[in-house]
Amino acid sequence: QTKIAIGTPPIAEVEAAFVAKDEGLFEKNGLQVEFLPTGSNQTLVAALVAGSHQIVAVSPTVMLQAVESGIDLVVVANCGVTSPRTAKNVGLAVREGVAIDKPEDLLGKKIGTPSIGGTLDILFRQWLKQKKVSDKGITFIEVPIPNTADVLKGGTIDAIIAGQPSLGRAVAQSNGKIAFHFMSDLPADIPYTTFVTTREWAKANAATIAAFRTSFGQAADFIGKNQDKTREIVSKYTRLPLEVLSKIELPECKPVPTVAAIDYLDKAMREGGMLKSKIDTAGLIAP
Amino acid sequence: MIAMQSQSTASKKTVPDSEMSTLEPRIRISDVTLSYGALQIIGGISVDIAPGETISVIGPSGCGKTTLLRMLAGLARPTSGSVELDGAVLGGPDRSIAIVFQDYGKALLPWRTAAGNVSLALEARGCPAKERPAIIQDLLQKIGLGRHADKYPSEMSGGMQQRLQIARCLAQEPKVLLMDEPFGALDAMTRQALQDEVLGLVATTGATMVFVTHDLEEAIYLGDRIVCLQPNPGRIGRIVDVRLARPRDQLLTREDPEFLRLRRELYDLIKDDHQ
Amino acid sequence: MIAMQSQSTASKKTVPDSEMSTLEPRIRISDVTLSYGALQIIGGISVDIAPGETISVIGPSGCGKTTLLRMLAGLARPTSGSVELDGAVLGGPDRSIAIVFQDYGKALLPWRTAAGNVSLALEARGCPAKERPAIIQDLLQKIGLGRHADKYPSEMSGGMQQRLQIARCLAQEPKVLLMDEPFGALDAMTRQALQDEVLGLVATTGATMVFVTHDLEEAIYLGDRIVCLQPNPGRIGRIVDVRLARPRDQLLTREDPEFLRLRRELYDLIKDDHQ
Amino acid sequence: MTGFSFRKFGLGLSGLAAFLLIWKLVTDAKIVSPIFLPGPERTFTALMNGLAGGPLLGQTVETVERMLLGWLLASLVGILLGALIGVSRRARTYIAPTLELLRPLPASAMIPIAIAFLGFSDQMVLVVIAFGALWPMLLATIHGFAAMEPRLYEVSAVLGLNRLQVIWKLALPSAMPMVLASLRLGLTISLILAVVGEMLASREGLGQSILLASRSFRSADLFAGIVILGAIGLIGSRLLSMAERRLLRWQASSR
Amino acid sequence: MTAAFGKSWRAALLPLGVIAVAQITATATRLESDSLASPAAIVLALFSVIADGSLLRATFDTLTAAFFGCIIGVGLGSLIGIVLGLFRLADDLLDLTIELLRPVPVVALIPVVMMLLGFGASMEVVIISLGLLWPSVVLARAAVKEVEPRLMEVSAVLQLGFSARLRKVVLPAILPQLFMSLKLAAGYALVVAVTVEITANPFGLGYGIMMAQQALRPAEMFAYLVWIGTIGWVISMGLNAVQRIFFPAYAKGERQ
Ligand SMILES: Nc1ncnc2c1ncn2[C@@H]1O[C@H](COP(=O)(O)OP(=O)(O)OP(=O)(O)O)[C@@H](O)[C@H]1O
Ligand SMILES: Nc1ncnc2c1ncn2[C@@H]1O[C@H](COP(=O)(O)OP(=O)(O)OP(=O)(O)O)[C@@H](O)[C@H]1O
Ligand SMILES: [Mg+2]
Ligand SMILES: [Mg+2]
Repeated sequence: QTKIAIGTPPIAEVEAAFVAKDEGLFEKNGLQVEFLPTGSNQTLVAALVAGSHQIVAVSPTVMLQAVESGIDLVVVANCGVTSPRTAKNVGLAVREGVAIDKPEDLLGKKIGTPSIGGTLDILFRQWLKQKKVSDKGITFIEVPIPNTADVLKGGTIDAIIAGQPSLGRAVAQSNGKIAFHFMSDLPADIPYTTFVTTREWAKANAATIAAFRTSFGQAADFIGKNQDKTREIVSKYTRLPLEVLSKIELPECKPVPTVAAIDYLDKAMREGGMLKSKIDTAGLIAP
Repeated sequence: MIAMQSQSTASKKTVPDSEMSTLEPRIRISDVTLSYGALQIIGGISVDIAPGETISVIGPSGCGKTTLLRMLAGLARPTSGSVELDGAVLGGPDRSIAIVFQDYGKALLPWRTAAGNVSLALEARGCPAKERPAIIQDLLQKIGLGRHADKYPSEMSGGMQQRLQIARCLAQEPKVLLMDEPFGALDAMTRQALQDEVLGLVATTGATMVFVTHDLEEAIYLGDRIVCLQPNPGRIGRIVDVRLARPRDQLLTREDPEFLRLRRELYDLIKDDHQ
Repeated sequence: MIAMQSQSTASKKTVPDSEMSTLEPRIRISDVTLSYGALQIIGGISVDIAPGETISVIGPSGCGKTTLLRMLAGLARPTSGSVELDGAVLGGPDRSIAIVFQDYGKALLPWRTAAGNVSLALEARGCPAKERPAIIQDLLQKIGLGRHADKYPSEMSGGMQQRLQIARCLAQEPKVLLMDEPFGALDAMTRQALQDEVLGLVATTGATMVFVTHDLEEAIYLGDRIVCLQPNPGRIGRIVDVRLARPRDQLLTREDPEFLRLRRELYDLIKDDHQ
Repeated sequence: MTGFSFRKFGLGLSGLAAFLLIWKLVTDAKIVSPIFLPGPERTFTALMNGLAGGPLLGQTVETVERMLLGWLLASLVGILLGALIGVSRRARTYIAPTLELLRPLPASAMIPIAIAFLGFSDQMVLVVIAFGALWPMLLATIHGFAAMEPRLYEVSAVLGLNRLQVIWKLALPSAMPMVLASLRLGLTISLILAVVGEMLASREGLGQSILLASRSFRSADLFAGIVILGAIGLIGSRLLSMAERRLLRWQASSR
Repeated sequence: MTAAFGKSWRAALLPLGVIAVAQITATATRLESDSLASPAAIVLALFSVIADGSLLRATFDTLTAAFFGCIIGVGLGSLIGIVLGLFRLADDLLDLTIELLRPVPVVALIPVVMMLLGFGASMEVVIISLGLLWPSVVLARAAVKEVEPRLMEVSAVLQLGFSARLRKVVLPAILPQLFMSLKLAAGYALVVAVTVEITANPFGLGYGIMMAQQALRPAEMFAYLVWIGTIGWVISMGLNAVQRIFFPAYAKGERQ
């Protein structure tokens, strides 16, 4: 049995890790996993470098920035990815009294985003680009997820990018509507979060990584077959109420990382000025 | 615990003897005691003080002079008995009663200059800002600090601080002036000058004064009566009448045979107490 | 700015006149001045003080007595000139120099009892813990606080606090004892008792003493010489030799014609200064 | 009274130089990965870039403004409440316990609540700053009142000063050294909370710049921001010292 | 005892009033929010987290970290402050650097400390003590400079060594202020601990808040907040009691 510590944010997008842990899949593959859901992406990377964790789940955009600044990270596995099935989970909520019907209407508006530079944020900007709307003309304001509904209702912003269940609540409380399900227009299989480790550790622990991937593969199968059970597990680890979870689609789980997805984000961030120097995206996936 | 109620009257020129006994006392101290826990500090003191009278208080160190004065100022509550001011029981401090504290260093506001410290009393009684500078300068002049109005207490000598405190009390324009060894830190000449200054002020304003001192000559020179306290617990040993004419004079009064007789009497008294 | 170097010698019995001039002075004050900013407080003072000698310092309030004493204690640095102790320039405070501060209330540790305050000096000179209680009790007894060892300063009268500070200084076993109006808050009897106590201690330990007072009789009774300061800026007006036999006696010495003559002389001196 | 001494200035600079040297030695020894802890040179370069063409200057102005407003609010409320509690027994029984209950609430955790009530507004950040920076001033004022020389309370009683006069003329000046020290603390806390507030409520300013730098692992930029924070704090504290020297003149002369 | 009890209802008046108003508003507006909750819901949530044991564990973790952080931070800070207050040279030398370092938000240093120590109690303790260090320095330095100059002169005349001067004169004289500093620090330690836990460290009360927030359980988040307030209050009451027991002289002087 190999002991490893994993850090993740407490969100449904890392469901595979929860399931693998809860269903004993890690044990079955010879891994003894200590599991810590943790707040912010940055501290997770720091914990990884400090060695108190071996694998952490971060937003792929954060990973790319870390790599750019010289932290040698590699992707171990993915989990939640974009997919047409879950496209309705995410959208742009507009409050009552604000007229946003076409993408051009967004110009000059104040829009809330859960995390500037996060995956959702980058993807939304990609969508704007597809619609030929410059994101320079829009003011983005970061709004923590729990405040989504209150802030939209309060009127300091015009619209907000949100996922369920906040999305529904925001629409209901502000008597607004969902203007765009923009995810439908974006490519599938882009990971919301990705499990990474340091290259050094990956080299020394190829077997452990293999075992981890196997567990995730099994977990993805399990999720595909047992949505209700998965909801229970996710609820247990994230402490999101089961009633809330049962109203939404669980994220699509595709554990195998792809260079294509990384390239897509790399390009998007480069265009947005969030990345500057060259990154060897092909080498970013642990062998 | 001998409590002697003095029936004798002060021989002040302004108040003839005959009138005195009929007059309401300004301060009536009736069988006052004070204890800290089990320790009795003051044991049964009774004195009446007439308006305009000056009482000197003497007694050995630690006998309770300061404590008595604090009760007269309303700063300490008697354990039993009462202090009355103009017939009403004194419930607490009163602006018409001024007290010069023995520890002058602590009683001044260190962040105010000499002028500012005097000003405090004027502000307290609501004196208009425009009139203050003149009054302050006048008072400081009187106590010999005219040139030091802008000094902070930390920049003044002990005697200067002591005088400053006196000036503040005078600014209060009190009916009753309680002084706790106010000239203790002063040289003989300054002291004599201030004695006359205070006597003059008391005479013109008609204030009643209780004056604690350990200087026998000072006690005689200033007082109409002298209260001699005995220690453990503090109580009145004797009340001595001072039958010296007023206004008094530093040279003539001190050479008066009565003055010398009184000095001898008091000296013997406290020497006996001390043994 | 007259700086008078006294060539006269103290008439102390233990140190014959002839020897005095050859002896190294314990304290040499050479042309010392002190200014605060532009204000000159002390203007050129020079005095030599022999070992075992007692100097009384008198002068009007605010003339610089305390300031002079603070320089002798190493607590204030002269602006020019120097203070030497046993031939070495005094750079700062020294444990062999004890000072009794004028503002006694501030110089005591409020969180220590009387015994604890005396103990501080013993602790400072590394006296073993076992020996301390006896020494403390002895000292407190001497100054008349034997029964108040467990009182905190806030529970003591002004005179008691003053005496407590003296006890702490004595506990220091100093070579030089600087006293700033140490008996200012004491009644005549206690004062006389303590005068003799201090004189006895100085005689047995051979300590040198500089004693600031505003009581002329006290200055004469204690001193071998009396330094009379004049104000603005503080400087020596006169140095008066006290040719009175030792040991002195409260009754006999004070009746000595020389005592009375000195008193008259000093009185005239300060009266002239005051005018 | 010029308030400037070359000795002090020189000593201060040498202290700072020693600190920079230690910083450099630590980073050169690579005890902490340079990705998270940049050396002084890299920080300086980032600082210069940010100030010359970058947004640092504007952000600094924003943050300073926020800090000052919040600090003023906190000082006012803290000193007034402290004075109230210091003199009024009724305030002590009715209000003080509630304040004790509020004191340990982390200002950062209050931000989401403040957002719920006030939205993403500058007022919200101000309230959070005031809430967090209030306590030193409050405690110092209460303490200053309590520790005032008892003799002075007697003086005020004898002079018949009313309660307002006691506060204004005796207690506050006597508490002044403590209050001034706490004003300094309060200023620092205000600055820190302005930054945290900007981070959590995404207002324009140094906080956001630091947050974004830290998110994208641009540690040199992050430290450049921190250096500016230090400079702001230093300037604020120097100004306060000057005020202190004026206000505490009476004290300076006694030592 | 009964007197204290008799008074405590008055202390409770203000908070109770606020709670009542909050409950009424919540009921009237039929509050539904991901970030606010009604008092009744908060109480229920509080009971549930107490019942499942998570609250007590978290409390223990947070308090341990806050305690050690507080001891180290205040101890070290006060010591530095005293040295600076006593020695002009040290003060002049370090003043500039300290004033520059003081405003650095500890939150910004979390990643750096994380690099060294990873997640865990020691990281949190270090950050808490860093957070408390500067305030303690400032307060202790101010307190030392306020010590009655006459007492410093007494210790100079007695030529007390540094440690004797510290133990016998300076410390007793500044104890009331140090205690105030400790009171301030104890509250602040809790604040920093919770902040560290919210942003980074995966345990303790702050982590509970963070999880409750992320999990859209505002009632539970408020329950944690209320609990933190209560703990802080208890600590502060405890410190007051300690003050009354150990320094009755000060308490007496203070009550005048
Ligand atoms: N708070 C207190 N607790 C206990 N005893 C006290 C307290 N205050 C004063 N005493 C005691 O009361 C007695 C009288 O004190 P008081 O200050 O009145 O003396 P005094 O006559 O003014 O002496 P002095 O001439 O030395 O100033 C002293 O023995 C003193 O120890
Ligand atoms: N820190 C200071 N700044 C300015 N002036 C000062 C300072 N300290 C003392 N002085 C001035 O120095 C002069 C002498 O003061 P000092 O205390 O030595 O007088 P003194 O002779 O002891 O008087 P007293 O008998 O009243 O105690 C006074 O005029 C005082 O105002
Ligand atoms: Mg007295
Ligand atoms: Mg003096």
